[in-house]
Amino acid sequence: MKNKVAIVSCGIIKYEGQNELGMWNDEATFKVSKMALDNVGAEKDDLDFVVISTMDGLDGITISNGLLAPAAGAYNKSSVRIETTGVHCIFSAVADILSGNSNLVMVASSDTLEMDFGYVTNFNQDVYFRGPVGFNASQSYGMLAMDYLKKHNIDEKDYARIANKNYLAGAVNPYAHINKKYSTEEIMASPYVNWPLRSLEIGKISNGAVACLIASEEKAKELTDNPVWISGIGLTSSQYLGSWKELSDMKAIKKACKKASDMAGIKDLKKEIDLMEITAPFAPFELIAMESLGFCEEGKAVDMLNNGDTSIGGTLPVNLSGGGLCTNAPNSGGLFRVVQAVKQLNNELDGVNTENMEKALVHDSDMFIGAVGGVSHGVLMLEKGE
Amino acid sequence: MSNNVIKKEWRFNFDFSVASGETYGRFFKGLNDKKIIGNICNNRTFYPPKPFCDKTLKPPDAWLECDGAGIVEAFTICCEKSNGVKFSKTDKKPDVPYVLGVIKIKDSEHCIIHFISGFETKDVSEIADKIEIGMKVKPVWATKREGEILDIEYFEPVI
Amino acid sequence: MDRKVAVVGVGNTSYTSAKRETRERTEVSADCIKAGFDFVGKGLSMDDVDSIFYASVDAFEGVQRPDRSMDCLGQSLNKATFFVHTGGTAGGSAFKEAYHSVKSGLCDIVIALGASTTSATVEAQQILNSASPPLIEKPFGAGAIHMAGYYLMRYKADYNITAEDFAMVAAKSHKHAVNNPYAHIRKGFTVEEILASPMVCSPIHLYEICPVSAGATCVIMASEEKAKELSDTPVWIKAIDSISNTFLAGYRPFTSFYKLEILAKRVYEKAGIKNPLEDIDYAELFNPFAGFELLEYEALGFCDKGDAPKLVRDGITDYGGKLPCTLSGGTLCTNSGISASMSRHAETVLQLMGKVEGGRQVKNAKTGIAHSWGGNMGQFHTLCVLSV
Amino acid sequence: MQDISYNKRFEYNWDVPFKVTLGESYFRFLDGLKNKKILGNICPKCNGLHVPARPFCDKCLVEITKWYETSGIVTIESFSVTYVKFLGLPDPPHITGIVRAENAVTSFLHQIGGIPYDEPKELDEKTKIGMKLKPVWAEKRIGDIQDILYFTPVDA
Repeated sequence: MKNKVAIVSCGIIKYEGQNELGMWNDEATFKVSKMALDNVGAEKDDLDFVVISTMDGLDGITISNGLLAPAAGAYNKSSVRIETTGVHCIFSAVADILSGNSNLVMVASSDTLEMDFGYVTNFNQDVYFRGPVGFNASQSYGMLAMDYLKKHNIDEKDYARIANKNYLAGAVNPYAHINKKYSTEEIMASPYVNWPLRSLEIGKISNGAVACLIASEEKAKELTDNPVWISGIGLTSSQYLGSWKELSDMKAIKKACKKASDMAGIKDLKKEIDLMEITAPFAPFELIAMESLGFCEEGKAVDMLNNGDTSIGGTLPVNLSGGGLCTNAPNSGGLFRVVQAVKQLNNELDGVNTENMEKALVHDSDMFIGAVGGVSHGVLMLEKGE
Repeated sequence: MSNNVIKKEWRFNFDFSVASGETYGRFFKGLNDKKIIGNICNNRTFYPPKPFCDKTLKPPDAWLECDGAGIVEAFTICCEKSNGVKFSKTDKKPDVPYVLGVIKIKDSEHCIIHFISGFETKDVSEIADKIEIGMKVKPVWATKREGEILDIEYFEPVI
Repeated sequence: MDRKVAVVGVGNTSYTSAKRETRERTEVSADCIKAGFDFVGKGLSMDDVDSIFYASVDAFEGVQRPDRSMDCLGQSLNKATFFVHTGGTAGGSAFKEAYHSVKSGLCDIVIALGASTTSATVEAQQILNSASPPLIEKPFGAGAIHMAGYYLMRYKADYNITAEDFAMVAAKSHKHAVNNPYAHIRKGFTVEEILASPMVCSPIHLYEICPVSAGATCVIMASEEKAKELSDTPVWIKAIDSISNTFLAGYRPFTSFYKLEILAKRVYEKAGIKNPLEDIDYAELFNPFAGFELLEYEALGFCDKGDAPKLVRDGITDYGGKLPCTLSGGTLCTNSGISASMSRHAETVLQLMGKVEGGRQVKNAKTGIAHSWGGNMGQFHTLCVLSV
Repeated sequence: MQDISYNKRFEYNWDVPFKVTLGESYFRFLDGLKNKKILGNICPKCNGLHVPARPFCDKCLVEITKWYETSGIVTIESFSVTYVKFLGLPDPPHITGIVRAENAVTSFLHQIGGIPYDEPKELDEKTKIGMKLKPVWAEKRIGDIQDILYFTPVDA
């Protein structure tokens, strides 16, 4: 999909801890939506469609898009709320534009509440088998971390190193929630939460807001001279009940990446992709995801980490934003990663040079509410405009 | 955060009543009688039983029953109490740290997630060493059973 | 590029009350999709489907993200599954998302499923009250019935609408539901019985309020090329859009569905409809509360403000009339939540396909519309134009 | 067909708190209620007076910063009398209404009370659209929409 639909502008505010923004979802969504419009001199009435990424169970409101949609400019306009991943929301915007129904679409999301996240992710589980044993997202992370550790006999220190690598990147990202350079030793010293994962290896819940303006080819050229083109989208789901192999083999990520690569005409991922933003609410998942996306052999992601390939200044920077460890926003995490990738492609990171980076891969997933069973994945390919 | 702000709180509070259908209904009745019911669906075996084949959407073909012995395929050791939805009247979750295991019962093509106990130690790293992927486990039945998944108190290693 | 898209299949499960439902939640959706595949035939199966658009409301199903723990939505084949949730309009929104995923060329065959949403409900108003804006409106305990009351009390006062007017439009739906095998309440209540039923929230009587049902409805859509292979009665989607209002009571005049008026103008223009009463042969309108159908006639331009009861009295919107409306019995007789907003589209499709049972088939209907309403105080509407 | 003799019902509930910090516009509106004032704010673009106060104007998508103290008198836009008890909702009969502050472009939901009746049915006759109401303030006010207990007819 060459130069048909582009991200022309973004709005984002500094992410904080739970209930620390000092704003409700409507105020935060309004702030970032207005920012995205103002950046390209667009007005509310230029909008044709508004897509909201949020979940009732995370907003404490049934039909919570009612609170966010008008804040993103939906009054008197068409709007929808997709409760899967941020990339599913971008798909909805792209489909609306390619159908000839819209020229300018606002995609927005925000997290502003404090809640008991164990309870909230438990009521995502079924009520017969997994709900009653108290199964929640954090426990599902522990299972995947255990599986990867045992399968490729990875040293627990490698998990601390991947976490450290993300903290170092998050420390220089003004938008990330956590800006503290935790050392590998501090991480190893933090208590186990769900063995083998330690508390500093699992992302705290972050609050913040983010918006993207997506435009048709013609509208994009009118609004900006550095559009970021959406060249490929791949969306998949995975089954809830299954064998452990089916629940842990990340086949859905492989397929989503293949769909997005084929649409973007990417032949060799390792050569063509310059940077990546991957969902990783627990740091080791970055290793698992890199292998499932096809950037290295099974169990070899640790070598790329230890060679510094995926760190700041590396050959293939991954999660320069600090990843899900430094910013783990339930509703807006996906769009946060998209906006970070757009900023990196436009070389807008202070202190980090991403000048000749042309192509970015963004992976989003709804695994923040549970990583074992029923997980959806979305892969988005972005290209800097000429 | 400016000081002209105000902190507020509200609750999400709903009552639910859901039907189990025949397939799950048979499974939970089986638990009440200390039996693990399974079924064959599109010639694949499932414990717990599958209500329909997710590929053909056709109903299951035959019922199965076994004593619930199985093997551990994965696990994590939970060091924080899981404050989840109250499904049964009393809180039947074990004390922290406890093992939450992924168990494959007999030749089932599905796994089940349940507690694994029976390790004399409460030290997390020691427990981690005692659990082998593929080790055999069997269910330990609660004395008072109500036809729910927690009628199995936990799985214990078969020595 | 004007890629055409058609509905080729409709899947309905049997409907009952949420309290008497004995099927497990995922079994209902599996039956629904299977009914859709059987309707199309030609060996259509999940392998051929590109995406599934599941529409529901989490809190009603008793599990958050109900699509995740439901393996009948193509998950074992890693299909793209969307959970579209805009409240009462989720069925309309999912229909639109499915349509645009095909019209854009990104998909060829898709399913839009309106879930049996309310089957886990003990008290629907308790859950509906959680759609009321916290802190500002929620403390006053308004559920959907109360919100409908604000509209109908104002409409009644502004245009001297009588209790009989409301009861007559309710009786029309109850009459037709008797002949609809997929309806839940098929009692055929008369105007007298409706007026005698207790008042719940003024001015609404018990038999003017939808039941809490259980059952699901889905539609299967395909690109023009695939539709011609799969169906000899494809129903083409001419236009569909939605409109949004404020979250709080805001600017609402409460005497009309004034946002639906704006939406209708936009959608009619896209679909080439000049005079609704002449150009539209059939309409399925969202009537969880009988009086809504009157507000919808006026917002959709079938008549002037306040004249809707006359259309009912003169039989214009009844079977055999100039513009038959909601001959399925509508949401008033069957409301398992989001399947209700999906089945407005499914019923119009069946009318245009000529496949309506129970003596309710409208003769040579060419153009039909489907409407859905939802959100706090009716924050959203969707409107769709279909034709053969 | 299913053998429904095996069907079993599972009963459970959700009960989880959500905490939020509301920004300046909500703070000043709710703080106003604590001081027995009903404040609104005026959109700089469409000049619409919003009561309750809003952080931004939904119509114009611009921030609202100009404040305005209303008289506290509201008129009934619409109302409904509830005659039935719903689980988790207030006991009947109770009147909830849509009320509008003087020269405001928005209205808001609140409780209407203090109307004498023998039979609940009378409430539907005695309450009229267009009626003028005044707020009845709670003794202890904490900056909450329920600092107004209910609105009651001006001449009551």
